[in-house]
Amino acid sequence: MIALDAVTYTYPATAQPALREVSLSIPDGQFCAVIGANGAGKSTLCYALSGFIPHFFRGELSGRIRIDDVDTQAVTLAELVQRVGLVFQNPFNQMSGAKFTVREEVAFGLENLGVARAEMQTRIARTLERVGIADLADRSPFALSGGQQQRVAIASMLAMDPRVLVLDEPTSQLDPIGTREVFETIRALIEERGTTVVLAEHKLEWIAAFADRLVVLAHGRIVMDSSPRQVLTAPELERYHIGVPRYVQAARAAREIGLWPADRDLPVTLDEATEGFSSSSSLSSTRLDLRNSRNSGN
Amino acid sequence: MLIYLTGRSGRLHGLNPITKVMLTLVVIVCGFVLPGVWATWLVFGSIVLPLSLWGGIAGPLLRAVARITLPFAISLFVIQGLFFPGGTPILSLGPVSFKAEGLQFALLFASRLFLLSSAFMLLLLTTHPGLLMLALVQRGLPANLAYIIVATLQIVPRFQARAASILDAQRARGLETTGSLVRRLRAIVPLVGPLVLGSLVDVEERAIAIEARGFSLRRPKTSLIDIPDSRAEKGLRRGLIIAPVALIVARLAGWLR
Amino acid sequence: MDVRVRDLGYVYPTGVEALRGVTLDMASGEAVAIVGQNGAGKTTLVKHFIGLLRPTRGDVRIGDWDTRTKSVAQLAARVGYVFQNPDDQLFSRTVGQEIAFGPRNLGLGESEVRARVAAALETVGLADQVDRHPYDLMQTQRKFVALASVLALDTPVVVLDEPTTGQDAAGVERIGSIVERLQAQGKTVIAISHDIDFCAERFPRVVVMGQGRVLLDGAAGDVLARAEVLAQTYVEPPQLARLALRLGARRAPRNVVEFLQVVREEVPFT
Amino acid sequence: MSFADRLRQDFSTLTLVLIPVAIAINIAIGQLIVSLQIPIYLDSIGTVLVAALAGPWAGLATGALTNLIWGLSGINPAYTPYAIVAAVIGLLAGWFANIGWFKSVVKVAIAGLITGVVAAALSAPITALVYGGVTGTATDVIVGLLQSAGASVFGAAFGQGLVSDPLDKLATFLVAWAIIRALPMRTVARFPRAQNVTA
Repeated sequence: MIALDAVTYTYPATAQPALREVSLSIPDGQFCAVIGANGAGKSTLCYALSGFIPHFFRGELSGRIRIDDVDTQAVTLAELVQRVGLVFQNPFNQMSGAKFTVREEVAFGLENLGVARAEMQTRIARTLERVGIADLADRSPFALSGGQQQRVAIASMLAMDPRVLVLDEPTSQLDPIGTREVFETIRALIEERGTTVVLAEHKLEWIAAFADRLVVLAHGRIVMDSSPRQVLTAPELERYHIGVPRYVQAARAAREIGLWPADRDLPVTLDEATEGFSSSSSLSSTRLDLRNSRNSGN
Repeated sequence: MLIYLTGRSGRLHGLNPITKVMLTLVVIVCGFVLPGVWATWLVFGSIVLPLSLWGGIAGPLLRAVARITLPFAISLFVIQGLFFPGGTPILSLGPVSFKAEGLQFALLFASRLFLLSSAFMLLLLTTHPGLLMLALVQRGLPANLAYIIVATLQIVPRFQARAASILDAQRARGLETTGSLVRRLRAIVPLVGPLVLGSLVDVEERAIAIEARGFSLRRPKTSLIDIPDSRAEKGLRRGLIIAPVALIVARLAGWLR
Repeated sequence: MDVRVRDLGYVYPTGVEALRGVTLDMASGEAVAIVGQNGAGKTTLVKHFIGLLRPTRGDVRIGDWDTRTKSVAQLAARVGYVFQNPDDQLFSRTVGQEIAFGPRNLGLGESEVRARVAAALETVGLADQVDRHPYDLMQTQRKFVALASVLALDTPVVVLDEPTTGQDAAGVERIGSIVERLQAQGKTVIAISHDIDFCAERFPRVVVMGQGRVLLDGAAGDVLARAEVLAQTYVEPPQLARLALRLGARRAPRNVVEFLQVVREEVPFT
Repeated sequence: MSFADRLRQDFSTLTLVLIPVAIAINIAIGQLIVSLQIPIYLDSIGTVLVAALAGPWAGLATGALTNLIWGLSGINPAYTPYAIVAAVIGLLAGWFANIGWFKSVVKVAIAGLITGVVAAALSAPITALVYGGVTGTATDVIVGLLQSAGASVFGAAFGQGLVSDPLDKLATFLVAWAIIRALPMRTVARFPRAQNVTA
């Protein structure tokens, strides 16, 4: 359970707050995505949730941030890391530099926590398996691709067994394969362990397919907070410069000319779009195509 | 940036790093305490060379040692051979002459350098630095110090890779990096600048990354890797302490001249 | 300016054969997107355009110049290359100085340099940041500084390596309009990108590379419909194309307007 | 503030991440200068940077570890015996920063010259005892000249150091100072002794 209560935060030596009156409550096991233009406060929110604000960045914080009823300002950063894991954009900068193999890299956090060796070995094996990089265990973390490194970063956090995982644009520097790897890892994680996930992202297509909830930030404020479907199909989305999913754009334009049923919800995923467009089609051959191609894509 | 050689069989790799550190220190102490050129070569021939053969690294070791000591040796023989204070001339070259004492002095120091670097190389070529640091931490070296050393060893190759991308990026903006000295000097700032600035700015994010992994938790750390240490090795190390101590005592007492 | 690549082969000193006979012609006023998985040879190919790599076999011509006979600094007057990571080039204390670096290297006069800096900053929307420290900007803004520093060279050929990485919708939109503007000015614009939606929407021509070869080359609408070939190099058709293809279309629409057209023409409705 | 607290503050996580970068800068620029055949070392820029940003003790650690790493990495183990000199350079640079000498270019230059003289004095016995008075570089000619003029091995080594070290440390301090000026304020402000380098 994460609870932000009227959080306003200003970085040192800046005039404008980066977060303004942000109140947000995320129940256990929810996958909450955060979108917003660059500079809207996504990273700041991620740092606030993981305790780096105010502990590392200092600056001025008002309001309260609680993780499972622990006030993040009342405990040290070191205590918080056992509750909240943080993954961010740059895969390279997340490698500790203290280790020579992926296995040891994942162990780094566990060693700091003082986990016993046998327990460590079990956790590492399990985590590497879950994230799908068991075959990389003996490679150098620095010899991997960005997508692989990002999964090592995620594994390093998961091994520490946090109840909350915060990810700040983890796929922005990755290619489509790397992006898919990261999203599938997150999905598996939520299904298997009920981890609470907060994800800042630009890739609307993926958010639509995976997230439970979508929060929109603009100028440090929460301006929308609802299901991905409701947010992504809302007319006011355009105001916040985060783009509109292509399927929504296409269906909206199609509705104008009668190609999309007026009473049908706008689609946010490929499947919904396919279904909607083919429902207004008369040819059964199209439906047949649809059934055949159903298993490809997402 | 690792000169550690893997894939070479040989029991030397499997020894506890502390044993090898002590071995290196013993060799160095012996080389400097024992008088005369003969002693340094005796120590090399009786300890370093056999061990490097046993460890299967004699070739790389000799190459590395030659690379390190050659510039010094040349300087020593030329400078000290020619300009050593006083001494007996044995070969005249115009206004200057090689002197016997100078050449002896040069030979002694060149030999010591050779021994010193070969002892270091014996350790470095057969000991993974990660394991070495871990072993030292387990014997009381502050973990933060070990972190700094290991992190440095990983950053230097990354620096080299980034330097190559920076070189490409600046040349693509019309920077000339070859030609006259002035031109090359002018290229230093655009080439070194992004490397230094970028890596210093990155420090913040990298600090966040290790903090998020509990780096500054103040509790006893554990270790994934277990370093084997046999009873025999423990005994060997005790023996290794005795040798240099005995030598130093002997030297101070004036038994060795 | 025309870029002509003839049977280009390149083997890295490590022995990796990155290009296995690439032939391509790109003309003035053309905007070409190069797509393909990592390691397909995209970056290796475009590095030849500015002489950072020299052909193992075949040749590359930029206008009437054979790249083998020109230095990188000379080629920089004809080819502007925007690298993926802006931090590989930033070293100045202000955005303005950073952008002036390239034009000064070309030996331009101070007033001309100032004019070019101002114009480039205007184009990327950072005119009000000219005196800021580049590192006080966000990484996505630094990417625009790097882009501006190359635009200021005013080269007839512009190469963009992953220009949209990390950008938000507004940033992607701006880069797209810069591409179209450069194209309208008669420049040859070549981009490498994993952002396939961006490629479809902004680049009339798409080249698909895989394992050092050109797998497909042609109009975006035709190339991006070939899902089975794209899959060989781990590229998915753009979102609207995927939808259209599922609905039975044979062409890949590049944007919403084309999508509606394709649906009306190729998918029968009541 | 107690000395232990001061140390804890100086050696923040940020400093611990900074030091490896600084050592890498020392090594990278040191190697570059060697390859360009320029007759100075410039291999302690990172040390001076750390000393100015994180205090004399962090500077001391950076200097000492740099020379250790030269050896551990196998790039140039011959530098390792000079670890003491490198440590003192870091210490002195930190002290000069503490008394406010990193706020004007003139004082930075003087601090560099003084540090250079100290470095020469400390290097000489090591050069004499470990390396027989030579450094394996072009400046060894000076050693030869001084010895032929009657200087001892130690005296000649010191003389050689006096010719190269003050100039080298002057350049080193100035480059480090220029780097700090070139850093964004936001980054500088994060370090424990930021007030030593900001007006």
